[in-house]
Amino acid sequence: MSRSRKTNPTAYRSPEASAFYTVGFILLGIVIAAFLVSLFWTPYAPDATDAASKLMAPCASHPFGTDNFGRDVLSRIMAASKYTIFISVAGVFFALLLGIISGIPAGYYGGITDRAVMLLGNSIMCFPGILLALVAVAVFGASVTNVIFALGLVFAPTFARVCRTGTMEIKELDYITHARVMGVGPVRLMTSHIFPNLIPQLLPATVIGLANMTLFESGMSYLGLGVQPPDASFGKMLADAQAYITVAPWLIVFPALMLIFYILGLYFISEGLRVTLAKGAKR
Amino acid sequence: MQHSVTKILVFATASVTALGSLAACSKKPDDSNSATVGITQEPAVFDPHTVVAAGDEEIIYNIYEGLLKFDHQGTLNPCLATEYEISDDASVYTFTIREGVKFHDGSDLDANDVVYSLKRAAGLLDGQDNVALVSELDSIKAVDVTSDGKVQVTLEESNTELLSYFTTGIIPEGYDNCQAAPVGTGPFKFDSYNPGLSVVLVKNDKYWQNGLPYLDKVTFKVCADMDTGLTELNNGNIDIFPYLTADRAAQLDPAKFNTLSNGSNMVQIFALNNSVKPLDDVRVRKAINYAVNRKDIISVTMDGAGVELTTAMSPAMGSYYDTSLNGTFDQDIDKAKSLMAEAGYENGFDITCTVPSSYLIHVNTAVELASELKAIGINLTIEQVDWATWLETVYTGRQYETTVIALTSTYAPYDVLQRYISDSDGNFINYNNPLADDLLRQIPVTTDPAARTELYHKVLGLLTEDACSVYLQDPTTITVVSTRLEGYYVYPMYVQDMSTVKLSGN
Amino acid sequence: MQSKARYLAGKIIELLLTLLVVSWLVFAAFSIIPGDTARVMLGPNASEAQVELLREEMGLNRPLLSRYGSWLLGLITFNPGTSYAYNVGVGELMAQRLPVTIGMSVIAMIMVILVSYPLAIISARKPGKLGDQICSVIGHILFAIPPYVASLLLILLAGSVFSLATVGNYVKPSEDFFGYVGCLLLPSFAIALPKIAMSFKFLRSSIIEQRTSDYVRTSKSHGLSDMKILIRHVLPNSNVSSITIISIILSDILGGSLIVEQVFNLPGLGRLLLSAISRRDFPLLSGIVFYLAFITVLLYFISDIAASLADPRIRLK
Amino acid sequence: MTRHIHIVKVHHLTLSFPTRKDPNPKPVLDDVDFGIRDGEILGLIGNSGSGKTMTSLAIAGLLPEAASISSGQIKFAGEDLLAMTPKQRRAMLGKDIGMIFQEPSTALDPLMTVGKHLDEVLTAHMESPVSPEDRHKKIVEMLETVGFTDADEISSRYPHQLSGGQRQRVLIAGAALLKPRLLICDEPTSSLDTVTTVSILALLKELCHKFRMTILFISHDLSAVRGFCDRVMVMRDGKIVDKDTTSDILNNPKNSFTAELLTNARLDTHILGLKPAAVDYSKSPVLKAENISAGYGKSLFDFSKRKRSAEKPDDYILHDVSLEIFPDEILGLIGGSGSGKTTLIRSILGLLSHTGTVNIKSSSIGVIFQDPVSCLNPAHTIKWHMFEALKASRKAGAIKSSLTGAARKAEDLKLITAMLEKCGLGAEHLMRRPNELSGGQRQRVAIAMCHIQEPALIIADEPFSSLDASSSAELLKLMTDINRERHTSFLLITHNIHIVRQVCPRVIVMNDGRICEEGLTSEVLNAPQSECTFALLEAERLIHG
Repeated sequence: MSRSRKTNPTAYRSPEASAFYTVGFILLGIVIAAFLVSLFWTPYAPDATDAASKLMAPCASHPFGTDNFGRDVLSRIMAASKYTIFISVAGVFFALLLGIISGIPAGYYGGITDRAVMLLGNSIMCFPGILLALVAVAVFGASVTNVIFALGLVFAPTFARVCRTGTMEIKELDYITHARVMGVGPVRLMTSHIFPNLIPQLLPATVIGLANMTLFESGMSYLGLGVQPPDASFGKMLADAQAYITVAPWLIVFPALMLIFYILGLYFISEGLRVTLAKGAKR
Repeated sequence: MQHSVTKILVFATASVTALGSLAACSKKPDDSNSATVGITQEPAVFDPHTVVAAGDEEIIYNIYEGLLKFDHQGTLNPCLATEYEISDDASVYTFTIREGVKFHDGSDLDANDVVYSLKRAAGLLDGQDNVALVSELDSIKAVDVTSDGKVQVTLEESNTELLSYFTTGIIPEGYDNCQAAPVGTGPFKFDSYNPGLSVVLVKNDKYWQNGLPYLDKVTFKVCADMDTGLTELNNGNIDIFPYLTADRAAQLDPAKFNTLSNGSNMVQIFALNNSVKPLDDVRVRKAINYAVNRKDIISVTMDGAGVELTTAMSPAMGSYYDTSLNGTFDQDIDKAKSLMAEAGYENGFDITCTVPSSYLIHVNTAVELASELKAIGINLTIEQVDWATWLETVYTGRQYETTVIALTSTYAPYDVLQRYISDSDGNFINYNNPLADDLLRQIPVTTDPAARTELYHKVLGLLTEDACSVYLQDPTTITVVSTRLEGYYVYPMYVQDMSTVKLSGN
Repeated sequence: MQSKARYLAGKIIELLLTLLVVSWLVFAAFSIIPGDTARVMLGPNASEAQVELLREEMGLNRPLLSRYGSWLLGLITFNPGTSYAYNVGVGELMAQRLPVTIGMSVIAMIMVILVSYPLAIISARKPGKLGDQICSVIGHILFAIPPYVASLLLILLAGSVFSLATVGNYVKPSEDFFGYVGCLLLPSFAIALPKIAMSFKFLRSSIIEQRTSDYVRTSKSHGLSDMKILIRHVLPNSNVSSITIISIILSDILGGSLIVEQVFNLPGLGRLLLSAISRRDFPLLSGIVFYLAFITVLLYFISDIAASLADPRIRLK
Repeated sequence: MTRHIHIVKVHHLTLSFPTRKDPNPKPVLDDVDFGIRDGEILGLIGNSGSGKTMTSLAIAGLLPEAASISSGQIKFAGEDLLAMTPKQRRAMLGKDIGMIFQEPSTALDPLMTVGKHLDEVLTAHMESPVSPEDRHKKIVEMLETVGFTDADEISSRYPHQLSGGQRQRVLIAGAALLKPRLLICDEPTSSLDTVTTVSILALLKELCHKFRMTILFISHDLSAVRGFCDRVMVMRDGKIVDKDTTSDILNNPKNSFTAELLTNARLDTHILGLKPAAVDYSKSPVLKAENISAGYGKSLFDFSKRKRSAEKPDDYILHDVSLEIFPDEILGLIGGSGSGKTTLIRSILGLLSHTGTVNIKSSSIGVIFQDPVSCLNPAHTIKWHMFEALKASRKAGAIKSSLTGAARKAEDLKLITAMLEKCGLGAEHLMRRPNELSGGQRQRVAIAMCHIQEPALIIADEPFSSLDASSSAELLKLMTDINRERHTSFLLITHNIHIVRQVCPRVIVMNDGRICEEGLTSEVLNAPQSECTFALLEAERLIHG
């Protein structure tokens, strides 16, 4: 415990973590750049069809080729990144919100509150993979909003668990006891004493959640239960491309690459965060 | 330790590869006297009178036969009836029943079976409350056996157009278990149904047409969609796959597969609900018609394999089709724009297109339409719904703005057009023109063929003039048949006739 | 002994409670669905009287609670009603499809264990060395490839490079068991890939953690060989922590197979589920959803019990 | 085997951790040269990072893979250890060289019974097959030797079913099972409480004589070698800086570093002259707790257990405890681990449900906890902490303020700065976060937070246990200052008798959930009446002198 150390532990970088961050941010950056540019400009309108130039291989005018409608694949990929990013961010936000408002009180109060929240969470987690999201969308109809709510619901228990376990650990710590003895009320304890200390645990979980959410979303779009045409999404583009797997492989390669870039980028960043936080905790 | 661990790894990898090669050798050439047909719709109904979906019709065409039967050229031929007579006022139809025909259960076909079947279809049996199972046969008043063993059908009013509905399947008298155990007189007998997988039919040895069928067994295998069908074809799991698009068919090895095509006699329609704003304005509807490029739609959805339509009938209908209407709505964006402006929509409007998600061609058409309509400022949002919802909200409920669908029909021209009568059940576009109603009502009671043709032309002219919807194309049916088979004919209807199919060279 | 029995009893109560909540969730989801089931079944041409008749027959007019009761009873007796679309019992339909889904899951799980264990053991021997780093990077990449994308790539690879027919040639286990296993290999592999990565990553770090633990040091000071320490201490301890992960992986595999079946056109539960979704076949849909959840709950239950058997500490908690 | 004077001889050993980037790093062991005489107990003392553990690992042959010995020799009974193959060295471990480690809680495989652990040692070094019965007999015998009366039952237990002291005994049994000639003990007692420490040391000494073993005893704490080691070596930065008999090292150190270590370890010299406030026992007490009994709650669904606990008060940790704290008083509370001290204060603070009554003559009680790492919220700055304390006490109505808004905020800030200043922390600490402060500073912040609420009583639960001697002394000075100036009472829980002697006029001794002795410090400590007080004092005396 030296007095001179002023660095925040989360700012500590190991070479391993920096490698993860560098690769992660480059991969993620490609997708985010595509998204940002697509807000203002795409080479062609993403859903403008052109029967005359369909299924063109990559060339100067269409660097990533065209699909069976003659739509520019590059433009569509750029437009698709918008949905991928939007759905994952909105879905994770919703899941986080649910997770936090259920997980912290469950961990804090324990007892019946905890039992009830965990029972509900476990029950939701008992639906394997994307089953619950598929069913929810099947029941309420396929739309971007429904996908976000369905995936948010599916992912909420994960965050609730993180919050609950974290809260259970933190509430036993002396500074919480101290605050309780000082007379701080439970709501304030949970919001400003406990919650800020959960952030280091929630951060990697959130990043991983973004990646997993994208996996699920693209899977649902692949099955036709996600983003609806003519809007582009990576999953739907891949599903449509399957018919042309031998004649037009570029229809698979580019969306698949972008999708993998996004997920992989997030994984690497979360891995970096994990290393950093572990090192930070050790110090 | 490292050594032994490496060994485990090598073993693990080796066992995975060994199993992998098993997968490769499981495929062997098929030389049995059977054929597998790929279908994309789950078969659900095997009752010839309650069948609704075209996909079910495909299969049961081989199990049941009617008094009459279409051939692949669309000609109506005698089948279980050897001949028929229509009274002058077209209100009484009399059929002579073929002799020597046996049902799959071994019983002989007689007039009573026909009477039972027709009554059942027309809802005339006790306890049916007069609700026709086959709605077109609702107009039948009575079915009787005449003294000389013929079957006499009496109608409530004259109808010259009813003949093609006597293709309705005939089942044994009193039989009511067609759903679970279909019994008919067709070339194939029902063997088994594995939900979600396949329907198996076997040869009817006692089929009344000598020498037919050739095959011992026909399997209808459910493929999730056209693309799985394509891969299954490539893998040799199925021999016949109908309803491919041209570009997909082109991917197949021509040495292994023959590609057959035929007009489908379908009318693909971009249906506009005539009773919602702004589609109630004929100028808007015309503008949309002018904005659409039918050639591009055919190119995108069918890879060019389709016939452009400007009116409610396919040119395959021969003389009933009015060739003078060709080219009425060739794409003309300027004209479309000025029509929009005239109607007060120079800035366009937003509109929704509700399409059944299970039909890729319609979804794709909607995608192309959305892109084309942007040119005149119309912002088309696509809403995909499942088939059941589509039927409920669009077709029956008529709660929609636009949709894309294909209207199938038999070869009866009246079948094609009667839906445009304003109070018809099938008038889901809410077309309402008293003049057209009047003309359409005259058709069944007009016995002179030339006058009837004239009436048809007038109706088609009216529909085009009112631009009641956007008629897009008659998509060509492309069927791919393995070269190990021959004798397959593409029907202009939604059926698979397997009776004439045989192994090549036999 | 008594604590073990009490632990088991507690777990069983938890299992039943979870199943009850799962059944509520499923039933609630399918009770608030828009659309008239009877109308959907009969199609557009049916009269209102016919629809009403069917509604009565199907018990759709009964109060919610009584419908839930009979539905739950059906589930418990493995007779959860009749599919609207197929007119066949839901149980029978699922039994037909189960071999594909279960077979794929089992094969995928075997692959995960066969590949990830040896790799993790080798990787964890020299953490940070080149071999370990290559394995880890490949692991991360595999982790990021969605199973259906992996399937597409595998189909492309198998078809173009090895000219293997991979799609849709399903063989029933009763006809040809090896053919059955063979046709499920590639799809299982596609599902297994990311899970191999996941299990590798977990096992590797768990083994590394165990290897540096104090009791391994104790065993070393007792003069035990590395191999003995690995087999007697490191692996059993990392297995205890892997049991939970393995049950999660199994559940993920089950979920993943639902999509991959679609890509490979295999007649499994996933395709049944999708067709039930597209045809709004709710008895079938609710049956599949409940039983899949049931299998998962059971998996978690078994893994809890297994963990408690393997780890003496859990029984006392 | 022939007997040598030195069982282990380390010749000029130099050891480092070279990496690719830095092939010649600063050596971890620099020219270490010493011998361990056969049959002696040699102490090896040094701060963490001084290389004492590396030395022992080098002898045992358990060095990390990255370590590289650049020069030197290690001889064990005349044989060159470094020339041996790994297999030969492994054969010696457990048989000729035994080892025990610091953390008994994790040093046993949680999935294995005690018997299996010991059996492993036997089977690993078996030359000819021995029947399981014989092995079991040997194991039970050994367990009895290390002090288990129910050895047969212990051998079938899992590690989690044992206490820390018991685990350490099991580890000793494992290490001594084959009667090795050398036993290396790496801080074997530093995670145990004083009473247990004394008994473990006694056991080691006994074994040393019984099996004629040599012991290398490693510790960071110079006082621990008192009365245990024959000779002591002191290490610093990889070098041996001092080497002498124990009494010489402890009583007149020749080396300046040794002397420094020695003074640092002795708190008593730092705290002479601290004076607490005078107490008037006629005043009414600040806190009056009567008949407190408490236990830990059972889970909600565990009906069976709950019923039983109602019937069996034995489940309680605290039995019928009553105490009073008077104004201005610093009340000392001592007792071994598990005696219920922490449960008592949790009950007093209302954090635990209990029976009996607690009357507090104050709007708030302040608390200072043992662990300076977790006593402050790592997510927030010191300023936030102070404001939070101020806000909480305002809410409780302890401090009234007429000001509002920005003015009040400025006023508060002034108050906070002054309070921190008083506790020895400058204004520059305001914006720091807890992890940027040292342990002593954090405890000061904790005191400041208590203090700003102006409580009549502050409960301090072992506030010194993780601080070094000088920080402890400063903290203690601050506490007595507050006590004198603000008339704040303290309940001071500690195991350090010196502190109690110095600052507490009155002391309470707890054992097994009950108060076993209570009275004026001078009387209780000088003439203990109860056995547990006596044991406690005796252990303290042995360890800390």
